[in-house]
Amino acid sequence: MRSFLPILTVVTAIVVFWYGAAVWMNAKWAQDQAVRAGVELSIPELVADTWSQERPRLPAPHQVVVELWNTTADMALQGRAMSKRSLIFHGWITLSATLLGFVMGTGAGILLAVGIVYYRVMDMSVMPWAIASQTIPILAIAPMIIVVLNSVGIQGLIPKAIISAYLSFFPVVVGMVKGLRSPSSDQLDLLRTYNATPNATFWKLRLPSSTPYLFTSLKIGMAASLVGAIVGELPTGAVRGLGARMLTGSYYGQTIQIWSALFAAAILAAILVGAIGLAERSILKRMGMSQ
Amino acid sequence: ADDVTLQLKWVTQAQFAGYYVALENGYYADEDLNVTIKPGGPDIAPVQVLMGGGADVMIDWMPSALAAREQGAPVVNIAQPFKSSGMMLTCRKDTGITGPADFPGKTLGVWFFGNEYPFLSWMSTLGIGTDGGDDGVTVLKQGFNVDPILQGQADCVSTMTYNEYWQIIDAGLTADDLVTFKYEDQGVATLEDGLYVIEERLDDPAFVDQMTRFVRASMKGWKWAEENPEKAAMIVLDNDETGAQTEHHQIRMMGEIAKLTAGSNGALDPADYERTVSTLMSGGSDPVITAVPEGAWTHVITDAALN
Amino acid sequence: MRNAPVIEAKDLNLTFETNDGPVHALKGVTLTIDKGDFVSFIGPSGCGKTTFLRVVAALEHPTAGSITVNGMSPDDARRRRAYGYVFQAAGLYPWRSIRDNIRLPLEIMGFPKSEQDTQIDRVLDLVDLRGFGKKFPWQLSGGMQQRASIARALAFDANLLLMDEPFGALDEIVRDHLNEQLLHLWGSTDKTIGFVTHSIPEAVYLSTKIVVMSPRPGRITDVIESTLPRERPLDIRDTPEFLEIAHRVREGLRAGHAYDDE
Amino acid sequence: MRNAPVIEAKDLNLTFETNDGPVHALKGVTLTIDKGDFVSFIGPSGCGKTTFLRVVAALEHPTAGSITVNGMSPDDARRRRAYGYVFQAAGLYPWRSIRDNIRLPLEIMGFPKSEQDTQIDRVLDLVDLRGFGKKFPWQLSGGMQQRASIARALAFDANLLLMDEPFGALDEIVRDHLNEQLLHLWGSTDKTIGFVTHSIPEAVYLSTKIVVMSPRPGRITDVIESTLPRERPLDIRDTPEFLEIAHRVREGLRAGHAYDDE
Amino acid sequence: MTWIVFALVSWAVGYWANYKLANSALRQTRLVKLAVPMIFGVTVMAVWEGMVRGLDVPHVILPPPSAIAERFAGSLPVLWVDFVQTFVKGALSGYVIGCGAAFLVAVLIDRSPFLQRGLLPVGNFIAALPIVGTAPILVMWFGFDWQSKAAVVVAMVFFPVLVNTVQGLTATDRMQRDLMATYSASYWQTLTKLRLPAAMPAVFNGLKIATTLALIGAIVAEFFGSPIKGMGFRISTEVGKLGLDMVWAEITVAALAGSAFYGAVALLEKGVTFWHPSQRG
Ligand SMILES: Nc1ncnc2c1ncn2[C@@H]1O[C@H](COP(=O)(O)OP(=O)(O)OP(=O)(O)O)[C@@H](O)[C@H]1O
Ligand SMILES: Nc1ncnc2c1ncn2[C@@H]1O[C@H](COP(=O)(O)OP(=O)(O)OP(=O)(O)O)[C@@H](O)[C@H]1O
Ligand SMILES: Cc1ncc(C[n+]2csc(CCO)c2C)c(N)n1
Ligand SMILES: [Mg+2]
Ligand SMILES: [Mg+2]
Repeated sequence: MRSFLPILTVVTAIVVFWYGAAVWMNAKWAQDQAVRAGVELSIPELVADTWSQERPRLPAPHQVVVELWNTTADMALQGRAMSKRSLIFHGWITLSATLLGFVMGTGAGILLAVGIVYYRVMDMSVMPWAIASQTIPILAIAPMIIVVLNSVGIQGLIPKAIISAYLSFFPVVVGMVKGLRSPSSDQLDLLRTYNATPNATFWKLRLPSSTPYLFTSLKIGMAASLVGAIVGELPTGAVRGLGARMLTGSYYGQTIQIWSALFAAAILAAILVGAIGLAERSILKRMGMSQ
Repeated sequence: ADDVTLQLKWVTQAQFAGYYVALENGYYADEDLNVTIKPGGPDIAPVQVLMGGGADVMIDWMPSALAAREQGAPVVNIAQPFKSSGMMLTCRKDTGITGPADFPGKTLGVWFFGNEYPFLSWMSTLGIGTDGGDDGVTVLKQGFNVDPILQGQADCVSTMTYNEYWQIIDAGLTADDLVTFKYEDQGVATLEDGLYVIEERLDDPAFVDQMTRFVRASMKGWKWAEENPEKAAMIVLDNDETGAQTEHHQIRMMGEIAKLTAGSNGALDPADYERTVSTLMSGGSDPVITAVPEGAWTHVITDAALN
Repeated sequence: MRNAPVIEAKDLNLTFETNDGPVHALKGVTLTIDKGDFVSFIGPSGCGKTTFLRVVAALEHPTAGSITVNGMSPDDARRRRAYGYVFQAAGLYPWRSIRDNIRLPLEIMGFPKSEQDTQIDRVLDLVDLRGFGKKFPWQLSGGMQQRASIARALAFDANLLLMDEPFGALDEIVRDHLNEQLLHLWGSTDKTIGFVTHSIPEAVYLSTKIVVMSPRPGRITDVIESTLPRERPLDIRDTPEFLEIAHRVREGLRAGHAYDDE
Repeated sequence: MRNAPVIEAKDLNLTFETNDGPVHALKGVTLTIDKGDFVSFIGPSGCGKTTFLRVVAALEHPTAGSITVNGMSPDDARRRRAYGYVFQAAGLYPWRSIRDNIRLPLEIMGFPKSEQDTQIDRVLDLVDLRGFGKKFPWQLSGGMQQRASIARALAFDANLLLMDEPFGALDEIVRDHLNEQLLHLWGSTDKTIGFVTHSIPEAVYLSTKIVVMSPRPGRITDVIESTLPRERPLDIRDTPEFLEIAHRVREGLRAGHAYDDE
Repeated sequence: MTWIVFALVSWAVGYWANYKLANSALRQTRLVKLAVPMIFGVTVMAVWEGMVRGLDVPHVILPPPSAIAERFAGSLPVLWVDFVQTFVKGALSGYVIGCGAAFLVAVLIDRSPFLQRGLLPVGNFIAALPIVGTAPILVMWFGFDWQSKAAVVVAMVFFPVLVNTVQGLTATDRMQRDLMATYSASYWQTLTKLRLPAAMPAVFNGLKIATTLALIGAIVAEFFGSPIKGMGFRISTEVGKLGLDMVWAEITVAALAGSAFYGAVALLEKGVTFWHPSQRG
């Protein structure tokens, strides 16, 4: 709560700056139009025009908010939350791929991290390639993934989820390797004096002490999953989902639509990451790890 | 019923009205077909989907289909509902462009992804280089919208008569502000939306039969769409899952599309094919196809379907 | 039973290979510890006290020489869970309550649940921590944490207790108090204890045998048998006998000390 | 010059507001420290020793009462760089070599480069670390690090030295050695020293004045003026006079000590 | 069939070799540390080659590594031009600007806890904006050439570096700060002598994350409009022509350049934060 005022200030500053930028960026078009129509624009007219264009270079904040409202809450009020024009519908499509991809990605990431920590061969051979894998532009191989999976009869949610998993596994691997290696040699020695099995060492020491790292990785992984799901939506024909909204918005120069889909995605990400944050707080508290 | 999957070249819009009409009006069902239409988009190479087994038949432009054929993807044209090309270059008048002679020194937006070939052969017939400089043109890989011309980043952009051109108009420029160069008029037109399948599948009589029925129903859909542009546009809208299309734009698009399908009964006109091939082979230093293709089209399906 | 050797080290050597060349942590260490002994190890930093304890616990392996624990190899002894080890830092797991920290070895060694609880209650009493079982480590002061870690090592009732500067971080008064408690425990159970400390009075007060070590390479320079009785009130520390032993230890220490680097 | 008060605290109170309610770290502390005094603070953990030193150093501010350092407010004194402070842990910056760690205060106070180097050489000698200047902190043992941190506090030659358990982490022999060195430094320079320790012998050996504190709330329970001469060989610790003072300190400590929480 | 057997055998041999190496006495040597990932990579290639050939996967779906290598070798001039356009002009300049700006902003807002508390959540929110959506907007704003690619990269790397730097600037402990207070050090002295050095491990964390983001950002942005060169341009046009071998050749360049970039920053990190426990091994 004590962050409320600062955030409000920053948001206000951004909004003010944004309105100004909208005037600056859209003025040329407004003036061109005026010249073509042979009229002279006064300053207030110019400002009003720049804040209400149909295809602005930069939509004014209220235009985005109105669009967001019209495509979410307003539709929900009319009982059309799941209509194709509703961002709730598209958000839900993206969300389902995100969640599935997140589960697959973090699952794979954790397994890989366990492998790296427990098997020296994996430690030495996999890490450089995991880094290299993240330098591959996902947008380039996403269509191939879709096509290849298609040829073995997998389509729909799964290919999107796989792309989203591809983006989310890496931060989880990095974080969890760090986490699983975080026990000090003292803590490990303690278990050796009990002659504990590797299994017991994992469950009673490595896993619990990696929990803070796990949550940090989960948060990054969740955000990455969302980006992955959106990218995955493009080559499936970009028919539904927030990614599709952005792309079709882009085909038709509907900047307001792009921006509202962008914000919807960011809000979704904030909610998902926030949910993990809540889980983190309560679990770490129960584990006695947050003061 | 037999399952048939059709891969489109672009997103759901009136450009593909015939197929959606055939689906909604039950023409496919009448032919005992269970048709799925997969929309395309800028990241989708229909040929890849076809080769990967994700579709039975695709809509593609002949330049990219022939290029794919040379790359080892044996696709065959089985029908050609589009008679004429809708591609053109649209320029702002205030750039001073009145004819192709004014292009040197200008910046032109071009679609790539297999759509650049007609443009490149046009430039090579004009003798204009495409590497920038004062006597060449600077080429931009244009995105999926018409922003570059609106924002003044390009002097000309590629447009389709049925779509992007109207987006420029909708954005506030008027026809008087613009100069257009239709590829048809420039003698470099290539065949657009045709139906293609994988060659070896045509050895299977059952598949040939399916395609025959498919083409027959599709052409019926096209004729209905030409006669009922507004209703056809509404059918397209109903099938648009993105919820991004507008009625006004789709009705207008349907009207323009009808001009392109007019004159085709679905069968490929070999003369159009020859013209396309020669345009592509003259593509300057880097021709799209290096050898005259063999067996890139067949009349087997249309002969059976249209009798 | 008395006087059967619990630890028997002969000519033990241990060299660590490091980037700067080999470090001789132990050199020719020969030592016998009998059942019921309370043996303190004292010596300047880096002389190999911890290393010796770790060799006994099979956490390190000697590069030469032989050592037996209860007549078997340290590894076998570890497998039989022959000893409890108290580290210099309390090293409690922060995500476990005090009870659950003490439960940890019992879980791993597969004690039945009901016995776990009786043992935990027993050792909590022993270290005066009854009522703090549900707390988490960071809710306790340093001294209390240290006592919990001792309780953890006592929970499974090993006959050999290895303690590496367990009271290093405590103030003198608390330290006195825990020293008394430890002596009491030792007196009432017949355990063998190996104890590392930096404090001369502590070593003299607690031990039946004081091992003085010197560094580079880590050697035993003196082994002092205490003449004090097993029963030791706190003020035994003011007796001349005590001061005499303390003096001998200090002399031994000073002899082995090099100031250039400690 | 002798006997001009360097620190004069009157009825000092300091209360920390915490989530669990207020903590009275200092209550009614009145104390005068004269120029050239060596004052030790001893008391159980949490009694406010560190807090008092921090108040002197203007790192905390009292909630009531008054305090002057060299006749001015602690903040002004800090601005005049009146004192050197040695923390309980060495707290060297790991990215700086030992030389550069010692150079840190000199850089900040704007000493010319050449003088920086002479000062560094001087204090490196003083703490026996000549030859280790180019090493990084983690390449040194704990004791050496602690000596480096003392050197850092001595480098700019402040007249008041505040030391918070500087030798807590060291073994007894090294500690003795550093105690001797510190006494020597103090004897030869006329510095005033405030010194926190947990060790009774250390306090008695070093100080002209021993302040015994007790916790909850942090009060001064006893101030013992040492009758020992300023010149103190190490074996002064075996004299009856020494033991007598030590005994008095121990009694004072025990009185203020509560076992339920230490 | 023989190709599939080849794939399986390669896999078995590669695994066996690595297993032996990783558990051998030589495992700490630099040579083995390099060899193990190499063998892993070669094994992956062999399995890929064998599977693609054995299962008759059409080249327009997945070309075998041999075809990619051939194409790579035959297209070096084009690959170089693309590399310069995308990596040097787009990614690198964006990386430098974005990281530099983030660092400066972090230092500037560091003085105001108020700004930090407000800016960080908002910054995290903005960082969650999916780049795919911002790329077309930035192309519209900054034009088709590398400037818009650099802008996308700036947008991508800014917040990770900002957040890490701000966090890093708080990474000092109380005693370290108190020490500065006892010297009555000024704000800038404390900043340059204590807080910035202490922040470096966290800053490099951000810088390393930013390397992979930078390359991806520059390539992806080219999908939304570009001059007729660049890695993203080539990838998207070649997909249209089904030149999959060229696509993979570009992906190889991306992976090589990205890994090298990452490696270079990691090396720099080693030099700057040599004192940090994680670097001391
Ligand atoms: N794992 C290791 N690798 C290399 N050298 C080591 C290792 N462990 C200990 N040493 C070195 O062996 C010597 C003995 O170390 P040890 O920890 O046994 O000393 P100690 O007597 O316990 O000292 P302290 O009183 O400081 O705890 C030291 O010089 C130390 O630096
Ligand atoms: N910043 C703070 N906020 C709240 N309470 C504090 C703070 N600093 C110290 N205290 C409390 O004030 C009391 C005195 O602390 P102080 O550190 O002065 O003790 P000390 O005598 O130095 O103890 P030790 O011997 O353990 O170092 C303690 O109860 C401590 O918990
Ligand atoms: C990446 C890409 N860019 C442009 C086109 C050209 N194009 C062909 S059909 C069509 C729809 C017209 O409304 C468009 C734009 C394409 N196929 N793919
Ligand atoms: Mg030790
Ligand atoms: Mg203290």
